[in-house]
Amino acid sequence: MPFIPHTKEDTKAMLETIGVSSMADLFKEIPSALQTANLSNLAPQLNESELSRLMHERANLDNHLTCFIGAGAYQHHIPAAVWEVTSRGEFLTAYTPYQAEASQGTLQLLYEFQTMMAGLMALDVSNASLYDGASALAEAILMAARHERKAETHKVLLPRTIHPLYREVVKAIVGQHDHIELIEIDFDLKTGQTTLEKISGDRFTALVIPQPNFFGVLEDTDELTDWIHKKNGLAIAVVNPLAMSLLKPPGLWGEKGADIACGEGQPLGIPLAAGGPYYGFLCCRQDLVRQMPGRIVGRTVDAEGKQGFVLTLQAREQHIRRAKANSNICTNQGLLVTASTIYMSLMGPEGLRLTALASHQNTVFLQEKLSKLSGVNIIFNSPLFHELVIKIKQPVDEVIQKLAKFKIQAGFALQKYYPELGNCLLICVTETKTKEDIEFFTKKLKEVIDQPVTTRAET
Amino acid sequence: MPFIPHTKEDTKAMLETIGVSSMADLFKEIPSALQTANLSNLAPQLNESELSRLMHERANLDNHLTCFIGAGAYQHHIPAAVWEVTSRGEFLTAYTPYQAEASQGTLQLLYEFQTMMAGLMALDVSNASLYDGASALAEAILMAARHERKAETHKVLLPRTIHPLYREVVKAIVGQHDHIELIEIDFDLKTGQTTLEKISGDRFTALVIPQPNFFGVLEDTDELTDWIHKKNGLAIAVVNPLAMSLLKPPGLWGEKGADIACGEGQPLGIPLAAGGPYYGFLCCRQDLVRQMPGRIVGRTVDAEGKQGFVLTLQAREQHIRRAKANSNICTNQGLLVTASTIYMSLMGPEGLRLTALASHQNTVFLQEKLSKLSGVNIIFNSPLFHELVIKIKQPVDEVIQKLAKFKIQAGFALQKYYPELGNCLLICVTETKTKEDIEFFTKKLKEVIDQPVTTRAET
Amino acid sequence: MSGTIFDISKSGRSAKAQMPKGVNEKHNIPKNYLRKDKPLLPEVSELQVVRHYTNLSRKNFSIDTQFYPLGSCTMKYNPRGVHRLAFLEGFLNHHPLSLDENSQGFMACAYELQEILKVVTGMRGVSLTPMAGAQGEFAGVAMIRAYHELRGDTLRDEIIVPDAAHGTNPATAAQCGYKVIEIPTGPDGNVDIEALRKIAGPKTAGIMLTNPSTLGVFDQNIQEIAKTIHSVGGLLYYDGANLNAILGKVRPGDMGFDVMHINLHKTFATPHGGGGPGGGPVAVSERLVPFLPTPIVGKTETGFRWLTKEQCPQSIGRLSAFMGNAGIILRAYMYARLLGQEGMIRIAEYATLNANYLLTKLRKAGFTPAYPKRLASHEFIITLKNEARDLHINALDVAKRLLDYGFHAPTMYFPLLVPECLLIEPTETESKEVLDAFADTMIKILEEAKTNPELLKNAPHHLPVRRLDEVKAARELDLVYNPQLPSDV
Amino acid sequence: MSGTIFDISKSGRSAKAQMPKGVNEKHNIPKNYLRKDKPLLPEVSELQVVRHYTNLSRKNFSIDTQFYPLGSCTMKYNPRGVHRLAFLEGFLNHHPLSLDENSQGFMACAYELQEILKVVTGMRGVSLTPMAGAQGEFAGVAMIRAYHELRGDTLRDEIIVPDAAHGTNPATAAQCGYKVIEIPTGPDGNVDIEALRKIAGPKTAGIMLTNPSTLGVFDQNIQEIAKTIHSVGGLLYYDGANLNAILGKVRPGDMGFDVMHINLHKTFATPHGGGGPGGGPVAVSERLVPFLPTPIVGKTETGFRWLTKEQCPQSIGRLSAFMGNAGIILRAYMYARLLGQEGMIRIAEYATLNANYLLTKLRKAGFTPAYPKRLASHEFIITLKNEARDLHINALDVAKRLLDYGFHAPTMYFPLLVPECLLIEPTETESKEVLDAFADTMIKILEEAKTNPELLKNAPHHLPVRRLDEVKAARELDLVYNPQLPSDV
Ligand SMILES: Cc1ncc(COP(=O)(O)O)c(C=O)c1O
Ligand SMILES: Cc1ncc(COP(=O)(O)O)c(C=O)c1O
Repeated sequence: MPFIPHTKEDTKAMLETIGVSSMADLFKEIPSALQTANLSNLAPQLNESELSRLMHERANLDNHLTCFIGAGAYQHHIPAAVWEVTSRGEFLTAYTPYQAEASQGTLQLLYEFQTMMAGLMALDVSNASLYDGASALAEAILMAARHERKAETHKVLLPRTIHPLYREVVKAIVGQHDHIELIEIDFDLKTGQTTLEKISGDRFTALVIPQPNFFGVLEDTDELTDWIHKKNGLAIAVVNPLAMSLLKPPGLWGEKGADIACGEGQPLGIPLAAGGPYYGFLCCRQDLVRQMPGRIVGRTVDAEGKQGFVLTLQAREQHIRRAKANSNICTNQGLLVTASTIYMSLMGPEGLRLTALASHQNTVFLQEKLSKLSGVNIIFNSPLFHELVIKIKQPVDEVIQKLAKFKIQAGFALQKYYPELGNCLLICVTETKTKEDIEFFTKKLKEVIDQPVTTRAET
Repeated sequence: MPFIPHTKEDTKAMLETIGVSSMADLFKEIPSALQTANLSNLAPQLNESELSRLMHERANLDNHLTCFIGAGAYQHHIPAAVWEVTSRGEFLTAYTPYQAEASQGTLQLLYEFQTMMAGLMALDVSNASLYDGASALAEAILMAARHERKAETHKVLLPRTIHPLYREVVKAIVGQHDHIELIEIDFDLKTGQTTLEKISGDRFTALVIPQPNFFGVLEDTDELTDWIHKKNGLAIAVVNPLAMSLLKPPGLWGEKGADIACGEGQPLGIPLAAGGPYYGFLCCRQDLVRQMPGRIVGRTVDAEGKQGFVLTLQAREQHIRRAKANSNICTNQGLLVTASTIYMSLMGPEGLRLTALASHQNTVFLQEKLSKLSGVNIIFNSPLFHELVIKIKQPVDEVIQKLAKFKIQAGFALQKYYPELGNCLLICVTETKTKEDIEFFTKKLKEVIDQPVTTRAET
Repeated sequence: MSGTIFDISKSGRSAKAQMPKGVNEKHNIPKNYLRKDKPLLPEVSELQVVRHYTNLSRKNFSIDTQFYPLGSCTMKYNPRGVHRLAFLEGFLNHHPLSLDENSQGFMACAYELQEILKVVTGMRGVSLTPMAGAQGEFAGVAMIRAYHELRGDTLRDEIIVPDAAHGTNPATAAQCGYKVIEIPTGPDGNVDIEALRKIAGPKTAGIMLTNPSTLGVFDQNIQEIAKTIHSVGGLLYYDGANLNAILGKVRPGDMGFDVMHINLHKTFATPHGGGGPGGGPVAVSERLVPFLPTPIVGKTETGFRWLTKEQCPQSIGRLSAFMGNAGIILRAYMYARLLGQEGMIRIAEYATLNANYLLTKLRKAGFTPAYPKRLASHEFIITLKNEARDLHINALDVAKRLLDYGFHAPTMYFPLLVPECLLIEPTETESKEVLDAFADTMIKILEEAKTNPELLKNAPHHLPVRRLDEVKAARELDLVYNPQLPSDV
Repeated sequence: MSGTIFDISKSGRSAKAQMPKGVNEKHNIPKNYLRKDKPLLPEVSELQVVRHYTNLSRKNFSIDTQFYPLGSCTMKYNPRGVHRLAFLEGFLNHHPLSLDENSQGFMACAYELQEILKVVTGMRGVSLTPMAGAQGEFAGVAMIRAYHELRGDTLRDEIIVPDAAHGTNPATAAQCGYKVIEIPTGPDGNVDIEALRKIAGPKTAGIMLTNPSTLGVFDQNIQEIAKTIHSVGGLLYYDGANLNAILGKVRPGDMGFDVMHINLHKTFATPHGGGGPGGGPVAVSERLVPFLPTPIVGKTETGFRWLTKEQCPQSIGRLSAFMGNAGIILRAYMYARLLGQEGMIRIAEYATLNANYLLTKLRKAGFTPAYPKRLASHEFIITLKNEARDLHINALDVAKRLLDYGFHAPTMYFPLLVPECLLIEPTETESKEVLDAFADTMIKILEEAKTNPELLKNAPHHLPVRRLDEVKAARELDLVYNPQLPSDV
């Protein structure tokens, strides 16, 4: 019985104290017809040693290819101190800080996190996390709709330059709300930027503005922000938080700044880890704070006037407001926020900026290399951050598979989500890649695209 | 300047406070002729990210062969909790517990360790560690010599069944003491056990008794202990501490029990790690405690009568007794002891015994398999613990090299240290090996020894 | 020494060994796209960071350091080996958009966890993607809705929720566009079945229940409830937060539930991390399988593969950009393997044993159980309404005083219907000795309440801070550090 | 909650997930070789172990949690990345008797560390095997002895050691069979050179020095000392414990030393682990190279290989079964790589800056430096003899009171020749703010000494225990837990 500390004598003594004669008696209020669980199909029990061997084998299957995939999850250097400290039992095995006095560690850290995120976004306030970037965007949209209290229906503009998987999530979540209409807007095939040209109508609840967008392209966020503000809608920024150390932050976009900023916290010290756990962040202007979903920590004083931290504005939340709550979220992604807070502290403003800049420079370096290859087209002519779209002549899926043989994960094939971008590959280069890595990529790509095209059956 | 927190302004302000105008001024008392250090030959600075990449490459060079080498360092399952807790900053980055009140964590843990080791050895007391098993044996011998105060010279019997590298260490350390003579004793080529037959002389300071011995063979420790006690010498046990959960412990050997027990703590939760850090342990009868080297922790009370722990009997140590100290040891292997204490707590008496027994059973399983191979001879007919000596027809070094190609580390070649054991291989099987591992080993060994003998030049 | 990280920040300082190297100031970004100011992030050395956050961590209670009987939260031991193995580099460096053939290790674990969850819940289909219980609820209710809609059964706009339910239940129903109909609890802690019969009808899309309920008792009428709801065409949602109480004993599928979530961070011992991450897989009966959220791991002859929209066209869709909290899925899988069948069966038994033992000890010592005639499930409620009336101390005071003695407080003031309540869940990984010590402390505190109530009123005394002013926090919002304002260092 | 692990042990309990499986009771071992009793080891659950030792750890001061200005111990930041990378499985699972071709990764690091240490010490040969400073000393003095013996110079039986020396110096000399001749320190903190001239002679095998000395000052006559010793045929041993003071500035080889050790756990920032492990590589000048202890890593065209007895026949031999504290060697190597040339040079500068800054602040506040006319090296001494005389508080009281304020105490009562001394070593990784806070606290304590001396006398007040009775500990030896005796739980 792993993890159960009872000796036989304990069990006996405890049953006696309770005044029953067997374990089964403890379940006697449960209709016996229901006590039918049969677990004999479960895989056999392993001890830690056996488990370790199994997991090593499995981890080795998902092995160490050089990763040029980005598309919403980015490989960056994570200082060892981040997870060493985050993994301390006191952070790792605490619950949500309901007993504030016994949770000052987590609470103060969350307050510091809120400060850092608000700072990065140049907005007034931040919550203490949501599940991930995609669901954070959904919550941001719901928040905008709540803000626009009087309206019966809400139109939200969702550019196609937003991560296609985020858009799927938004549809699944916001789609439950019949009074919110999601309207996709297109992008310019030359620039890769969102274009407002074809939009008709006048009243919009919000425009979602990505920076950088899914193609790695930088949007003209000033223009987009001012546009939606002129329509009396809210500007919802969905940004790579690391990039905000280098790029103009949402709070400073356009004349009045974006109203809400959200996104995926993963680039800030969270490992790729097969897709999660990551965390979503959400910041906004002060006057929107009561529309925010999720936990928020505030600074206060104790009975002796000493500084302390508590969960605050709980009247927005499900455990108080129940059906009227802003959101149903309860458990969030606290541990990831812990890691991110430590990460941001270690990197500081300069470390983040240099990481962003190095990633950008590496991407530009790859761009230069690839632009010299015949058969490779750099399709967008806009400034980029650390991702890049190329178009080749071969079926992209095949090229990806072939490069995998050289231990290169080449990138993300766009065709499935953007039929107009057939044979297009989205490549990401972060600061973790050396000049040699990039040159090796270029060389192998050239080799592969110089081969005659094969059919899928052969690979 | 990694790890230095000073800003330019700090440095300036601090120099001003001191009243000097430059860093160089701080060194002005040092003759300038000496200020010549030239470090330009140092390899270039790496950041943690670059270092991580380099170390991953290097770690992969020393890679994952299935390890059948024992010979003093043993691969066992180590519960993850052991090093997770041991690596907590409060254990990892504390100094020797000089300020007892600020070091109760380490001190209480050491007291618990002493209890566990004394318990395992069935002796009265334990110290808080020495460097490693080999140097612990040297200290044990010096301790025996100190105990025999009146004698001018000391004869210590050192069986050849003791680890040959331990014997080298003993020679290097004890060899500095001109008044101690080390006398090697031989072993029986049939049994692999120490034999007292050829010993002449009557007065001996001590006999060192291994259990199991270097060949994995079990010695008749009762007989050896009683023999040396009849000669009025001390019995010094050098044992595998894990084995003591299964085998008769030193304190119960013979009629009176061994007087001192020492050995290598590595099997108790310490990874192989290229040979260290491990730790040496040392236990003895109560009346020898003042001859012990190394730190010892005692339980006491605080000013309010509450239990607490301190370093005690410090008058044995160099910082008090200086030239008259029992030993020059200062820093010991505290962190390893921390890990071992947690390891022993997790395994408990039953876990240790099952680990020892499983290792034994696996070794016996291999023995049975190998005994059926033609060309393989099991050379000793004594009971064994978890190591085994075989003799083959091929040069052992070559066989080892060939098996390495199948990712098997086959064992330790005995010839270099035991010329009479040419073509003999010492193999260890711990509980970490599965039936399949052992069968694979057998199969590959058979393949290799069935090949025609090659000359070294070819391999 | 307890200032914020910003209080030790100084311009120009950094953790040098972490700085990217060889970066110059060259870039291709137009000037008006660039950031001009330096964001308010700390500028500190590596030692400062390690020391600051190490010391902060020491201000937390946690399972690794304390008994943490927080009802409804299942704060059991989180095996360290599981945490460590989830950090194997093969998993950590694995990009979620890798090719399936480069993801077989993770996918094997996820697939097997899907199968394990089917076995222990008695359900037919599982999706692991929801990232916490509440998202599992969302997925579940969305599936209920999709189910009715697909059948053209579109007039159902009500979800029934007991008054004892966790806040996420009504909140979820509302987020999915449903009206929430609250149903009362009877004096025995069971749902008022008569009331239910009256409420259930053609507008009923479903009911959300947990059983045993958050009142710590098993609803003996569950089969009757299921019949009632099913007979009006509604579906039953099982809130899996209390699964620990019945794991290996009773299966929600057998009770008649159609859909449920499992809180991996409770029943499957994944660490709660001071607020998350969690994991909220959903399990469903046959008829809801087509609606499961994606991605799901499928098994083919050549290996595991992701099933998404294409393969599951009726799916309610995707709830996270990638695969939910993949690392939590890994950990839950490992925990299940460490338990095996025997270990799994023992969970409910020992969790229930511990709860009933502690309940018995407290009752004998004079505490008032909320449902004195009932056995406890894996948790139980005591109400301090008598103490509040007679001694003028309340549940909050007792909770805060417990902290002084090194015990985390039980859940307070939830469920809402029991006045001055403490919801106590010891879990199966705590020893008899710990329960005895906790009971002794409760008795001691009761004694203090009589002889020296100020000790409770002013508690905690021995924590990093004294009792905190929550009203001020909400009135004078201070949510981010302002370098211009004085801070209490 | 602070009983020992044995106090929570109970027969029949265990951490089940750790138990080997499939073991039966079969064995080939004769009965009289077997153990019959169950050894006194704790029988506890995994959670009990994790909680017990986690909570124990919280009773320690450490660098990660506190300023730790323990003189002579160089308690600087231990980079976490280095610790983590030393745990890579390729290193951890590497058997020390592996083939050289399977050990190239570790050997490359060890070889490069040997080279780095040569550069920074100005020496010609290095052996990494000694496992701490004291074992390095042992190796060094054994080499001195081997050197003289090989030349037939066998009458030398004295080693000179300053009165300020660390205890390991005389202890080592004695362990190597030498008579220890103590030499006094002058009022300026330098070795009394006149006395030295008198003592040095044909019986002098060598002198053991550290420079800067444990008095925190650099001996300006070092060249003269070297000349004196060399001229009588003796050799100079450098105790590298204080290398942090001069790293990158001055090299022992250039000062005239023949042999030295380096404390990797001080200067090279490997964690001290609450007592170890350390690393004490020895570095030697040309003439001692043949005597270096083995193994050493050599470099050939085909890769790195171990050099042992066969290749180094004059070696003093082997000091550990395998390769000393290999993991510490790895860590020191990594630390050196993180520093590089620039970082290395900055060490001595900032360590010295911090020491002199703190000395200045304390002096200005009225504390008495032991050597008021001297600059501090990386550490310095204040003496509280005046305070002891006037206020009847001593160095111990101040040290214990510092603990109350969350600072680890400096080294007390060492070196022995300075009465009521505190040896203070801030190290380069501490910030000005920390030094200021420490100085302010010292000033506050001095104030308390005047106004409320009992606060100091009875300190510490806020630690897990009050002042401990060391006399009782030594008189009524209690070195192992006795389950028969009552324990304070
Ligand atoms: C009964 C109950 N239901 C639902 C939830 C929500 O689960 P989560 O916090 O994982 O979203 C909880 C968690 O506290 C709970 O206790
Ligand atoms: C001056 C001095 N010499 C020698 C030593 C001994 O070094 P170690 O503890 O590594 O054996 C020390 C350590 O405290 C020291 O400070």
